[in-house]
Amino acid sequence: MADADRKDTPEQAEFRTYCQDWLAHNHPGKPPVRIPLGALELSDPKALTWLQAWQKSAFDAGLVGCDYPVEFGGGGRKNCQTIANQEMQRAKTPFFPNIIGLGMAAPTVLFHAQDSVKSDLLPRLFSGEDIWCQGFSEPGAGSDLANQQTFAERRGDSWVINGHKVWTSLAHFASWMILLCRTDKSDKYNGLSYFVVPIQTAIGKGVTVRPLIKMTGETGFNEVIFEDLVVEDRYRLDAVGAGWKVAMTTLSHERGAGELVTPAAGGMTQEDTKGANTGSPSALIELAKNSYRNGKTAADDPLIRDEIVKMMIRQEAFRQNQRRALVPQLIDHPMRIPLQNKLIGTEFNQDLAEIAYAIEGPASSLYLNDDNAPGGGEWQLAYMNSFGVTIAAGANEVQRNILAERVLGMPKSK
Amino acid sequence: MADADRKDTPEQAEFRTYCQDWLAHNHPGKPPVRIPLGALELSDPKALTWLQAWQKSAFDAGLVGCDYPVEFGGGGRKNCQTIANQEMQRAKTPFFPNIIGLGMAAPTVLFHAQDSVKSDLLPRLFSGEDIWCQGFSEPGAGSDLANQQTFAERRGDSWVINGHKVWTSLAHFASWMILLCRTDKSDKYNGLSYFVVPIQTAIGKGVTVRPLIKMTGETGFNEVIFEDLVVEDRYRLDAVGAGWKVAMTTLSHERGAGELVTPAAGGMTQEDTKGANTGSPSALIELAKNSYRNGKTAADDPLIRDEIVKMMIRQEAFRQNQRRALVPQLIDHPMRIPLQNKLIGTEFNQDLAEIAYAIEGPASSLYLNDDNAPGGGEWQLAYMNSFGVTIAAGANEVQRNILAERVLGMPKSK
Amino acid sequence: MIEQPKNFGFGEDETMLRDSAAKFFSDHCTPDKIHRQVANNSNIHRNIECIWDKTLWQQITDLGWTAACVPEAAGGIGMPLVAAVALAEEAGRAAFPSPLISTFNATFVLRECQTANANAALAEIASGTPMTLAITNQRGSWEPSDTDVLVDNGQLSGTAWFVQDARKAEGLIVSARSAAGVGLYYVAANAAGVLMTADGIIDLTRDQAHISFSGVNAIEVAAPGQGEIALAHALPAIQVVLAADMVGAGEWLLQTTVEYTNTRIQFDRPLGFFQAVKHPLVNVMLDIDRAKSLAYSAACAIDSDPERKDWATTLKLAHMAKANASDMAVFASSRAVQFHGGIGFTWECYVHLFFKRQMHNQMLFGDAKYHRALLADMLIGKAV
Amino acid sequence: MIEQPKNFGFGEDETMLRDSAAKFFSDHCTPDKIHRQVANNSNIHRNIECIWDKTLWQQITDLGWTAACVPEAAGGIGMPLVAAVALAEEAGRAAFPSPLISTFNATFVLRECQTANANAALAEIASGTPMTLAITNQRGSWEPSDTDVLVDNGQLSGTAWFVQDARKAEGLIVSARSAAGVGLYYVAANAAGVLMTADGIIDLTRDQAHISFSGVNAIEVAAPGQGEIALAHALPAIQVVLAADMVGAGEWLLQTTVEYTNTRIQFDRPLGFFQAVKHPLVNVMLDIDRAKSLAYSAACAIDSDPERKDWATTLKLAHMAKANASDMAVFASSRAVQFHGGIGFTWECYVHLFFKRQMHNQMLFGDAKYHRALLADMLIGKAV
Repeated sequence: MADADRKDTPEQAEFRTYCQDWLAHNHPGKPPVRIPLGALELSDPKALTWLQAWQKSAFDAGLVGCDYPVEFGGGGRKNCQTIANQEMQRAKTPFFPNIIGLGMAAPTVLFHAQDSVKSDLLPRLFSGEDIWCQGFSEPGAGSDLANQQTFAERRGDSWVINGHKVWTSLAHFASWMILLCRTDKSDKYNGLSYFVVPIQTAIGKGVTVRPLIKMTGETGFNEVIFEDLVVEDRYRLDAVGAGWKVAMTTLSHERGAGELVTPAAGGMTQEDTKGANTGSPSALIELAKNSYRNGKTAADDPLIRDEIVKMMIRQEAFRQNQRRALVPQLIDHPMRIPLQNKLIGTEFNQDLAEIAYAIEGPASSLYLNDDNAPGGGEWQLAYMNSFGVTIAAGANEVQRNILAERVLGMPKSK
Repeated sequence: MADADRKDTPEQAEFRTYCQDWLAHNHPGKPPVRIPLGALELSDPKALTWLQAWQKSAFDAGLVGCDYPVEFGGGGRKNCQTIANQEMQRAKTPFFPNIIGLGMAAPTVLFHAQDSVKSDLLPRLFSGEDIWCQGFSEPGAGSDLANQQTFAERRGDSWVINGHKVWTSLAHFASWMILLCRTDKSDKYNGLSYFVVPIQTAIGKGVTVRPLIKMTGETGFNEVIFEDLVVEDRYRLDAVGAGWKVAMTTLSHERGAGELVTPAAGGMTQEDTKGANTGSPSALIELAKNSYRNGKTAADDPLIRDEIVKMMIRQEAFRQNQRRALVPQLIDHPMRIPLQNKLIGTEFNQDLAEIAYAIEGPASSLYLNDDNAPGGGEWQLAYMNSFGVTIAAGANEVQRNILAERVLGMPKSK
Repeated sequence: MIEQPKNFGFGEDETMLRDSAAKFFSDHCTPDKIHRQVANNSNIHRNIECIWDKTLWQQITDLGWTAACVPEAAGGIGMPLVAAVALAEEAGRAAFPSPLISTFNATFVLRECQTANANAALAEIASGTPMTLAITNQRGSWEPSDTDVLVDNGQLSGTAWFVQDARKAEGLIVSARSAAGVGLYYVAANAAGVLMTADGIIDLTRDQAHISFSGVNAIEVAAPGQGEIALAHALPAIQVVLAADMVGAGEWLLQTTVEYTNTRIQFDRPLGFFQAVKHPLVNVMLDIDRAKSLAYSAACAIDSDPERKDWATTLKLAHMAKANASDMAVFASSRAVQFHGGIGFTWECYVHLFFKRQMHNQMLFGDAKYHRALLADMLIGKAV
Repeated sequence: MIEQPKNFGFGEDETMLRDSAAKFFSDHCTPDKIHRQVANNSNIHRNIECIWDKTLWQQITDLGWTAACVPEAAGGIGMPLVAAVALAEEAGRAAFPSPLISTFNATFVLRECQTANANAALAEIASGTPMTLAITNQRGSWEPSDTDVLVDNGQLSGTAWFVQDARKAEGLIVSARSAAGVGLYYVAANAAGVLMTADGIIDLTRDQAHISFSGVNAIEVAAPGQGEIALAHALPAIQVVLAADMVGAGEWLLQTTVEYTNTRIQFDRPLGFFQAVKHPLVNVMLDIDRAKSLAYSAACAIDSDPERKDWATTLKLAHMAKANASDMAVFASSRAVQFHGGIGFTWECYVHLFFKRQMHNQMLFGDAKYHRALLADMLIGKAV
């Protein structure tokens, strides 16, 4: 992205300087506990609390929600979130813990909720005081998202919700959930409605959260069971039956194809987070220079070198794609690049982590609980976790359908 | 196959010795003209005539049709064709020109034609005096073979055929064609019937053969147009409406999954054929040792070396697959390996030839008409021709469906 | 060209042994049972455990599995390598947690030593003593000449790394260097001066450790200075048995994923309807069949050529088998998790047992790139 | 870090130039017209021809394409490299048979020479004289230091290989070695002692030759001994323009294949319904977008850094662009033929024009493996 941040508008330039100054004096410093690779891997409450404090300080300083209206807790600026994001990256800050809130809930609430709900919920969402989770996936509704069975039944001025959600990351920490569910069994797509529902305050009163354990041994995502949860009608987003349309707002922002840029910090290095730095080819080079395959330095193996370079090319191409996506005269279809991002990003991380096995040789057998594990065993953790994302939010097979159908105009596969 | 030819039955052992002796004295020697890689690439009549003479001498000696009944021109032996094939390979003989006759027409005629037709047609098929072609593909019936539009209409004791066949290899040399066509428009599969029809004698009398030019610039396959061609009913194979069943006999033998082993010679080396030797990784090694990439010997490039070794592994695995396919206690599904062969073989040749481009560097730009072309430009010719086979006879996409559905028991994709 | 049987040497005995193994595992060692046994604690930072069922071990000893490839002269059954391959394939298909593969590997090395001490160790194996090899250095070298252990008049000092099933083994076969070259030594796992440090590994069906030796009295099992060559002669068998384990595990992953995608409905169709699912699974099948045929042919080559007259062919086929099986193992595991969707990503789904075993298998005794590089030098000639 | 414009430097002028080029090709240079022109004779053993439309060349000269990247000081328009990239992309999309790319390459080299002689040659280019580079030896080396041509007091002797569009060019820029090092020389294509031997190449939209020089009088265009460095400085631009050509051709292959598979019915459905067709075509799109973004960024880096303050970034991006585009070119071509089915395999289908141009493009000035190996040395450090 390094290139795209040149030639700012006056407002952007002024704001950039402000961010730089603020970050110079308000970087949270090193965390007291190990911070995982991303918010979805959060399982240690201490890590969460520390990250929430960081998000709040950034929000108070105006670096979160910059482009949102002032009346809903935003900064009221124009195209400035991207500036804040760039500077936070450059300052190597920690990430924000409320990733689902910022990336999916906020834009959906902004575009589809009534104003009183916006002003009630968005400020604490931006500050990270409220963590949000996403109630989309169900046992029978994975890639086939519209196959929702969770049912909301109207009772006067409120709704009674029953059903079963799975793979809900962060539910064990969440105050609120964005919920897609069914209000009409007779119509697959037009029978869906969209709500924001309380979780923490409703536990034991219609909401049960059960942790699921990943193949990595980590917790982090959950089953959420609704039994007669009562929700006020004001928490419905958009019309009854418009749930699918609202969900598209959520998903387009998740795919980085939405109108609003998601507030995103990050860039903190491995040493600083006491955790992994497994997201980049340069980390792989580092690993290769310090690992042995069959007694020889892995970084000298021509096949390993070629694998790493392939990843560096993909990384640079991804950056330059994002840069090009902002130049109208250089893109023929507005969704062509944005709709690629989820696919490319998740497969990039999977392929990157897989190369670490070849680099580490027999030491690739070692895990986080072994002091001799190269890179602390984080590469193996990252490889296994990478499947969480190639599967989730519309498996990548579905992403390819979407690209073929929406961008290339090929016939629907279903 | 080198291993599989051990531990013969007594009949096999005796026949093997006979083949070895005969080949020692009757090898046709070097051809007077360039011989292409395979029969389907035949375009020079001189090459054809020379190859027909070779096939006839092998037939007269009993090396062709060994396992077919004596009354139809066969050898009446048991599992001896594979012995003859092995010895002809070892003796580095030319291939047989009547490949479609031997590989597809012969078994189909044997299992489905009336005896008089068998004794009329099979001897000259085995001897190569009659070249055969296959009339399956149509403009609208490629991978979807059952979508035949060519129509045979009953007129008393004969049939009148109208329609349009494409990609028919060898039609310009063929005396006979195996023809799949429609006799009932109301039923896609049960509306098909199967005939053997004359080509050469019928040209101008209901048959027109037009050459198609391949992307390589070669001729070799054709369009065949039928306009009121009259065919006697005795040339119908099996019942009216049983065409699809009969076609399966043809295709299973084409895929190497049939009851009868196809008579196949070959093994002649590049120098001897004055033509290409582009079918093997060892030829690729030869090329790499004599080619330069960016000024350096290609065989020293670690990436090239790895590519070549991958192909050698695939080659050896293919051999050992064939060996294992004959051992009942080592295969769980009888079709699992035979149905893989077309897929594996054609993609092997494609990938093999593609590597040659990397090996040859800028000299990969040179074609058959350039004296400086490494390997005579045959690798580039082979690469382009490889698409003919990954597309033909059920594109490899269809082959994968067949394997998934028949062997793995997955749901049909159509 | 050495004569080889068409059937790879899978005669009645070998086939019967394989079928009985398959039955044994379906009776006593189903995935759910193993999962309850080795995956009962999902905590990453749990104590490093070594969980296995010793009674099962006793039973397979009684069935003669450990004795199968021990020469008759040393009190074994003297079956060909394909017998061990058949057992390893079934063990892989069951993700069997046991020192079986390690004990086979020790067997293959001891068989090459041709000494009274080696035969004594083989006799122990035949009677059911689990053993393993301690022949790898900290840099993960698979070369027989590389060891960090030194020997000085009969006493071992130094550390061996990446020792498989170390805490299940009662006997260790250690490679150690002296002026005479690399030798091979037998050490009881509980001998004085042996310090075993368990590794925290991902594979739940194995244990692994690094073992330091401080002045440990050892019995030399190979003729002085002949250890390196004995190891070199045993490596192809070791590679082939690992390939067979991967083939078995790969087949389980394939069949289980096919069953899941045939029943899981999305978009009103079974997942298996979609070519994006079905074609990759076909590719997995192609890879498995290649690896299987190569493993059988390599084992058969070893069995058919006891004097190593055509050793180059044996080496070639063994390298090919391990290279192909390793790539298959990674691919089959990755597709199994992907096509199982969310459920395949959970601890409760058995897929991760096989995924983790395969990722361990694929690197053990060299991954695919390593073996292909050796093949390149053999088949193309060393690069200048 | 050098400042770069967000839009890669695609300002109004560059965009207008690109759009006018697109219109020009759709008006004057459609695939059917090109096919009739360069593919009218399919005979493999036909005489080696050099077919191109000189009137089109005159028109694009009048449109200022050859002058676009010639510095104003030398009578050109002095547009940035992205202008040439835009033109090359459209030329590739049209499989345009012309010496345009070769003349660009000559331009990039001459621009680096900074001599009166070089400027004179540039002026000729600006006014429409097609030129090409003769800088490659028989072993196909792309290193500026490698040439088989020697120079002895102003006279060239030796042979240059793989000269692109040789028989269309009127001027040759030749690299030749003397005691002073590698120099660059201008020679008229028809000068005495120049013997051009046409190569029989597969690409129907180009011509190629090897050229032998026997005592040919030549004008030195680079300062003595500075030819090698001038070539080195021009290589990134050359690689990027080739990448752009591949991007354009790749896009044509993608769109044409999508259209075909959307209309071709098999199994009662358009081919494009099947994921076995759809997903590979999506992968082609991903590859094209990567190559495109990398090509633009590399061109922009060159334009933004005339003093080569951050030359390493320029080199990196140019290698990445060529590597990525070369792999894409092979993949896009292969899928286009495969998914066109039988018809795509025929001479009459236009796909082969682009297939053959792409296979030629991908190796020109180094294939993907070559550029990745250079990147490895840059980004990882040389292997010991």
